[in-house]
Amino acid sequence: MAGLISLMILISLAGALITFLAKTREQARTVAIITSGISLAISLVIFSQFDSSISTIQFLESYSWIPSIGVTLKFGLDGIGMPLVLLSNIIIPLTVIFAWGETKQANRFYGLILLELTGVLGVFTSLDFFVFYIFWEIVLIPMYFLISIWGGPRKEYAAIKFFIYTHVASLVMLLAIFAMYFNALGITGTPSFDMFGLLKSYQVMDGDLIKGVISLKDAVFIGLLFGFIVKMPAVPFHTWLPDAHVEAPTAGSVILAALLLKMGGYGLFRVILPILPYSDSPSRMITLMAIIGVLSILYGTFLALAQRDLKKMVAYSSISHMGYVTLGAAALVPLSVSGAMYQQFSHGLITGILFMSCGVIQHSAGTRIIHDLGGIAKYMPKLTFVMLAGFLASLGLPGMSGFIAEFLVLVNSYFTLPTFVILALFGIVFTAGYHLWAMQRAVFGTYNEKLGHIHDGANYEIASMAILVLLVIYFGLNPNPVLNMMTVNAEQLLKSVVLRGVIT
Amino acid sequence: MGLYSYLLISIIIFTIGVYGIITQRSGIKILMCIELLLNSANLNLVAFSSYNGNSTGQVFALFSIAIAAAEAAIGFAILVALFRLRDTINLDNINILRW
Amino acid sequence: MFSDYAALIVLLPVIAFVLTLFLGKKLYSGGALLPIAAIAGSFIISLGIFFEIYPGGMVQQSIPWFGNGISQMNMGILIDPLAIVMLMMVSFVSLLIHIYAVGYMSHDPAKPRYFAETSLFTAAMLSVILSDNILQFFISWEVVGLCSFLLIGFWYHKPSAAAAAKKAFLVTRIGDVLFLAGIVMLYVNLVEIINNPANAFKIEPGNFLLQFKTMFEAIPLIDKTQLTYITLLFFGGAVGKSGQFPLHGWLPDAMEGPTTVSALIHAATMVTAGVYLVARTFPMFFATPATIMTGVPDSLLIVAIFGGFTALFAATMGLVMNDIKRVLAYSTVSQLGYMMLALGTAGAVVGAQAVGISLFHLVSHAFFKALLFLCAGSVIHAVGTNDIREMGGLFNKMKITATTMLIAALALAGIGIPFINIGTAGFFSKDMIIEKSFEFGEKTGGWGWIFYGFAILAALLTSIYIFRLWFMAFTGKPRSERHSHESPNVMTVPLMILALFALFFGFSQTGFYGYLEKNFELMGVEIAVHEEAAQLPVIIILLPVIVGVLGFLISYAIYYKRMIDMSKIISSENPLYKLLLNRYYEPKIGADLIGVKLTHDVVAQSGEFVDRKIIDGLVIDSIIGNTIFKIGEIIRKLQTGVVQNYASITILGVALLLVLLKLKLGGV
Amino acid sequence: MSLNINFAMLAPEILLTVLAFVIIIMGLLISNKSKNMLGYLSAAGILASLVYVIGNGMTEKVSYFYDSLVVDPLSQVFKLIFLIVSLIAVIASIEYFKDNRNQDEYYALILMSTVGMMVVASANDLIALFVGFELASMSTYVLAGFEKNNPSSLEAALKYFIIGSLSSALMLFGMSLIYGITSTTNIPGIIEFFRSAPLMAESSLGVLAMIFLVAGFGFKMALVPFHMWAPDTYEGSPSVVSSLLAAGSKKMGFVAAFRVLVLALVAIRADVHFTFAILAIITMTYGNVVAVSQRSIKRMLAYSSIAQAGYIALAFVVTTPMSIAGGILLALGHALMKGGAFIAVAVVGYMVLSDNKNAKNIDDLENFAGLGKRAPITALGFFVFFLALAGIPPSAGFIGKLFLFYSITVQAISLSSSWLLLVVVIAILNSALSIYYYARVIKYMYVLPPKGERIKEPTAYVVAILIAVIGTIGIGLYPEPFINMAMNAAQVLGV
Amino acid sequence: MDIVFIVISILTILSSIMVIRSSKLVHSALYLAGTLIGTAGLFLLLQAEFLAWVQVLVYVGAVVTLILFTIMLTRKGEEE
Repeated sequence: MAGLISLMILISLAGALITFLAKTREQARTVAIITSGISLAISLVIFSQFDSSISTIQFLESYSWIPSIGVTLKFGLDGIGMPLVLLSNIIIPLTVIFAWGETKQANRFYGLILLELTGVLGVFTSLDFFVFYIFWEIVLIPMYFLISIWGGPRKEYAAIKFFIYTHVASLVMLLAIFAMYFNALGITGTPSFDMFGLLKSYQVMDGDLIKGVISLKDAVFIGLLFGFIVKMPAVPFHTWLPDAHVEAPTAGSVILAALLLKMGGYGLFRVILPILPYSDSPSRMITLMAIIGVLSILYGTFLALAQRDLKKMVAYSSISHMGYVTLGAAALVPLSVSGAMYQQFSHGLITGILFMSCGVIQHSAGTRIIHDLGGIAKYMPKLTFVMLAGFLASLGLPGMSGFIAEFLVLVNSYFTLPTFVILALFGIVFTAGYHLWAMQRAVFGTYNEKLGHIHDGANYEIASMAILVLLVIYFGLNPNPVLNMMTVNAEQLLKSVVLRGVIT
Repeated sequence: MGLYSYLLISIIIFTIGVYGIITQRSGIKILMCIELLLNSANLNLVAFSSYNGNSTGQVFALFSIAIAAAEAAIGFAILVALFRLRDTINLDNINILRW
Repeated sequence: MFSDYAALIVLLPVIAFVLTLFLGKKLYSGGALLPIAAIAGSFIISLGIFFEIYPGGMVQQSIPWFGNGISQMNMGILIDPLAIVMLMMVSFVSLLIHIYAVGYMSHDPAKPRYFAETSLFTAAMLSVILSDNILQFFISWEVVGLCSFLLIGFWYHKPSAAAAAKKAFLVTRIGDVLFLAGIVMLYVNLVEIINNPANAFKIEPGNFLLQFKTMFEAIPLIDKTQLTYITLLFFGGAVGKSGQFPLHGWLPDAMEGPTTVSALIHAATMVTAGVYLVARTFPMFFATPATIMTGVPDSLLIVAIFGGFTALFAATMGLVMNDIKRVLAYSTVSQLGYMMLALGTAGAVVGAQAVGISLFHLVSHAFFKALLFLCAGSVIHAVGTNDIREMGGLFNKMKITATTMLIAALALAGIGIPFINIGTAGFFSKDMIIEKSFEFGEKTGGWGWIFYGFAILAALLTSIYIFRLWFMAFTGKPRSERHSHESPNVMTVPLMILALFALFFGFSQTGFYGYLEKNFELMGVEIAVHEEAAQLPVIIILLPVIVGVLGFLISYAIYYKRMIDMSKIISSENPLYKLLLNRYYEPKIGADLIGVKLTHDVVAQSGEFVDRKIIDGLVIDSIIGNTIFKIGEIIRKLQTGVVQNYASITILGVALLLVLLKLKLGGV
Repeated sequence: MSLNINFAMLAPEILLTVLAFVIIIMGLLISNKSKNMLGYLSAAGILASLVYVIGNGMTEKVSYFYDSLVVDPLSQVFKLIFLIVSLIAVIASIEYFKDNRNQDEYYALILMSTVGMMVVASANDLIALFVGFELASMSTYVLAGFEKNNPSSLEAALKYFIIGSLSSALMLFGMSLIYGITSTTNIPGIIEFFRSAPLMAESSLGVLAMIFLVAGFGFKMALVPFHMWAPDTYEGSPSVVSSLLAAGSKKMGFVAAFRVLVLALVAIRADVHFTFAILAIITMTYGNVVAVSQRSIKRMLAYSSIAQAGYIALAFVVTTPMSIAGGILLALGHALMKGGAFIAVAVVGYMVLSDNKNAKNIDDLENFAGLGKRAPITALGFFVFFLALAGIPPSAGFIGKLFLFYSITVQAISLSSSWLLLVVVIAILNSALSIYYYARVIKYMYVLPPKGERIKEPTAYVVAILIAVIGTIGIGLYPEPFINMAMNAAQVLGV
Repeated sequence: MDIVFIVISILTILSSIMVIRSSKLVHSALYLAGTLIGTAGLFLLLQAEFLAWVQVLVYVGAVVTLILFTIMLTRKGEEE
């Protein structure tokens, strides 16, 4: 069934355009939910027909686009992309449902959400670096608007910071792509941006970028890595994230954390890992990634502990959780890598709940500052229930998807990066600490009468969160449907690692 | 006389013109200085033409003279129009567009 | 037949959890009947399985879960003697507590939530017990922790309850992380052993990597130092869960939940999980090398040290607490210390029998401590306060409660008649531990005697504090105006049943030891059984009972006869009293100093400072952002609007080009 | 060459010249009222030329007038640019100069300036180049000051004129030196001469000539430090004229530079690359940094235009076919983006004036508040142009930057040259910085509340903006033919 | 020949200097005419007779006249 992927992307794009043109809020949200529903349905069809036992690209489709420089519209899915496509299609409809009550410029709002869907689907499915890059950039624009139109008090600062930060990173990545393209051109003589072709050509890249300072291979590697870890984001390139999250509207935060950050992680698996063993000094690169990963885990954790704003805390927790992705990828053990992939999938689901909770609280109580809240469980029992579930999932409670991911990462990374794993373990206590501390102060305890009478989250809000909770538990108990395909691909990815003797 | 004497004169006039453009305040004087510049270039062209032994330079100079005249006409027209509006052609005062 | 339905032991309460959570409001008594029926079902199945497998059978069922290749994880059931004993105890005690709760919680509007959570709690605990692999064990263990969090914070609108719930979760989490680290190390070791062809070790089909079976089989191949680390990390988990020093602080605070919850946590379920973990992995502890003290595996020695110290340490605090539940809480901590001590000392002396000894105390403790808590609940229910100073003279009003509590107290104090072996459950179980620690002292000599000292001193203190409690609550003049009355039958009947067990469970001692002794042989693990020690001196056999009676007498003298005026000792001037009343300043050091001051105020805030002020404020905003603005503002002033300046700059540009091109910068 | 030469390939120039005269004559004959039709007439003429240029092959090379004009892919590409820009400007002018008494002159001047630019694009001889240059310049001097009663417009014209004349003089001086050295004004002849006698290019005269030429072309390109006129002129001139200046006239500098510098001089002197690198870096940084603090949108666009010139000038830093093609693509893209953007500013001006007849600072940022609601198509236009200017795909701006950055990266890698790398890094940082001020306007348009009712956007503006939008996105989505075109054009230069 | 050249060139340069130095615009214009005529003389020396005449005609005859007109049109009091 070739063509399904492009159909999915086109439908979401068309839906976005129709939504923009919608006259009323009703029309806009109806179109949005239908479009994202269709997209979800298509992705489920793809998922059901997906053969998770093989690591090759499936549902491949390819159309010529700019032959003179070798750009083709090439889409396909494997075990790395499939779960993220699924995740995107789960998150977006739920976000639309969650934002069912949006009144401000509703047509644009839903349109931008659908545009985000288009962008991330493109990123996760395109197999041509050029196309990949285009989708990668397209994603920025709707998010910029989501933050700057529907955002909080410092939305302009946050939006522009987000935009510039990630744009610089993408440009650096683009340069690295150029270098690979140039290199491949020199070898094959035919221009091509084909992703796998370029990654393969990296193996035979040689020469220096600056003689005696940095080799071309290293430079390309670092350029690509930089592009991805800024997006993830990893310490110390993370400071755009808290601002963006705090100011973004809930739907924006959800999409940002659940999908946009995943693009960075996706890049690690799709691009970085295949070339890592062939870089000039794999061990140094591994150490670099491991340091970044663990630093993100610990730094994110401690910073989350220091936050007064609930949403900011959740934002820092994202940094911390994405650190596991980097760490797992750096460990280069099949299950640590698939654990890292699973962490992406799982974090996407979990963080949705967290940000939605923050949104409901903000909406209802008018503040997210933890010490201004207190005892809201009294009036918001339903929210408390789902929020607690989300927080527990986020702190890595077994039985929920986050645990499987973190367990796989920690256990398997210990083979190659024992010191880093021990450091990461150290953070787990504090992870639990800030989650529970926040819950205790904000949600439990005596009710802060200053808040006046507050009401529980609307049913549609609770419903979308509850669905996520169920998914988190489902994937915590039965990780196989997505984990298997990840593992197959992780093993495939690491064949060359073993071949090159990077790790024993 | 050698080529270089002509070039020298041309460069001297050119320099004077440039100096004038930088230092003068009256719009008219600046336009005169521009004429000086074009004139020096013409001198160059003619000198090279004679030195190189082909007439292309003279043709070029001819075009250049015609163009310089047209340019002068436009420049002075602008100045006059400006004077009508602003009552001055002192360029120091013509700076509503800045920064 | 029953063993085919072993999975239902866990699943029934889980189903009850879901149903109660969502439908509870519409059912009788907040849906209490669902969990009761479910747990009763679990109990019956456990009982059935017990009879099926007794005396030498096991139930093993396993299905693959996630992962692949050698790292295939599984979910499974392992019911061996160790597990079935625990299963029966947990489901039985939990059942009684649930029944009791129907009465105790009858006025609470949030009953559905309560019963749902306790049901899940029980399920998780049962799952801990019958896990056949360490991962599932850990997961269930964490769910137990979650449920304790939920239940302790059941009255979440009380700030103290919310804080206690958080503390419980966090402190046990410290242990959990150590446990997880142990699993990580174990996993890595196992995989490396399997991957090393020299070992010729492989997992049979149907078996999985992290199964206890595999672990035990691999023990000889695991590097000894690594094994010590792994077991100590496991023990770290146990320390957290079982409230051993220094992670004991959460347990007394956990009294913020309903009393039934305390009973569940402290008697039947959560806290025993730590002991169960050490018992479950006992072969690994036993296999650790003996480097600190000759003949004693390092890990067992450490278990003994922590257990013995905790037993005494907690008992001292039990002496001064005024909250009836806190006294019991410290008592629990102390008794758990005994169980650990048993595993450590007896393990060194008699090998695998130690598991039986420890477990026997665990089970008997479950009965009498559940009883104590339920009695305390009954009292609290009646008088409406937790403070024993405000109670008194309740004996006449609540005869059943008072009597059953007295039985429980006797059991806790270990009263019985030596030589003819008649006594309460505690008499059998605790005395055996004290004796084994004596044998340990004999075997090792030197400072090995300290364990006996711990044990016997703690026994004295135990007796004092529990009778102090009883006397203050039930005798003397009533100290409050409230009209108290006996609890309804739904509460007293479970009390009586438990009292029976507290009285008579001890007689199953021999059979119990015999049954559990073979536990690890069934798993195919040989544990060298030491020669039975020589006959103990009479005084050693008598001493536990003597200190028990002595404690009773002291309490009798002080709190019944009022022979000593305690008000002089109980004053804020007395540094020792202050130290004990402030719980050795553990909350201050733990929560305030380490938790808030160090972690939050110092580390986290300085991180925040770096992030906001340095990375963001200084580098991004000031240096990059503002500088660009400033430069922009300066440069735009170049654009003066005066055309001569423009011309000058143009000419300067020509000069610049002249410089650039003449300086021959090319080729740089 | 016999006299019965075939002028077919010069038909657009001839058509437009004739049209210019026809319009002037018609202007004398018809009433002021009916002069509005002249706009349509010129638009039709330009459109016809455009179709002709597109339709009549881009590959064959034909030369005219003793080899002083050539028609080759390079000239065709730039003619395309100039014609599109004029078309946009003329269509917008139909509204902008509606009911103006002097429309006839206006359109004639636009046509003449277009012809001048086209001559430059085709010029194969320094004389033709100079004449074309001056034709275009002088027409635009007048156009810039066309609002005779507006002091800003006249001041803009004056500054433009003075600096322009100075630059013309510099350029002429430079040309005279070249003529002196090579004794020919024919560009291939010059190239041939320098090829055979490279030492002459190294001589003081050669260097001087080069410098003067760079200064002359740099003026048109608005390269720092020859840019000083640009912000003032773009701000002061009528928006439609700014559009023509920024989008069209600027590219004239580039095509001249491609023709003369790349071939005649750059190829033989290595440090020219370095010089251009410095110029390019200074230009883009200056443009972007100063644009950040602007509140007048036209001025901001002017600085952005300077910055874009800096990017295009990267083409001279390495002078590979790829880089030239990139420069051409970005020039094409920039023509559409910047041309459209200035037209969009005209709509804002229209809007503000319809609110308040005596409004000052009509292009102030404040007036953009809520533009997305007040004038959705204009706002959409701005949005597309800005993102394209920032180099966000899929847009013409992205494709152009892609080629430029790529070509420099490649050169940096193959030469293992750290300073080239530095150039790319600076270009990237600039690109990021530019987002800041573009996004600020976007924010005003879509985030802030509108200050008035929704207006009806005049059709002429809408058409002009839509042409630019479609072009901008179209090139981004389907760049293939344009890439081929640019590559062919770069081939012509034979670098 | 040389002397003629030197004289003409000195006159040309001097008058071009005076274009800038003189305080009255009208004088400047006249000095400009002088420079241009001097240049025409140099053209003659370079055997570009036609161009010399064109120079005189166009520059002196048209441009300088234009300048003088402009000076009069824009005179408002005395320009410095």
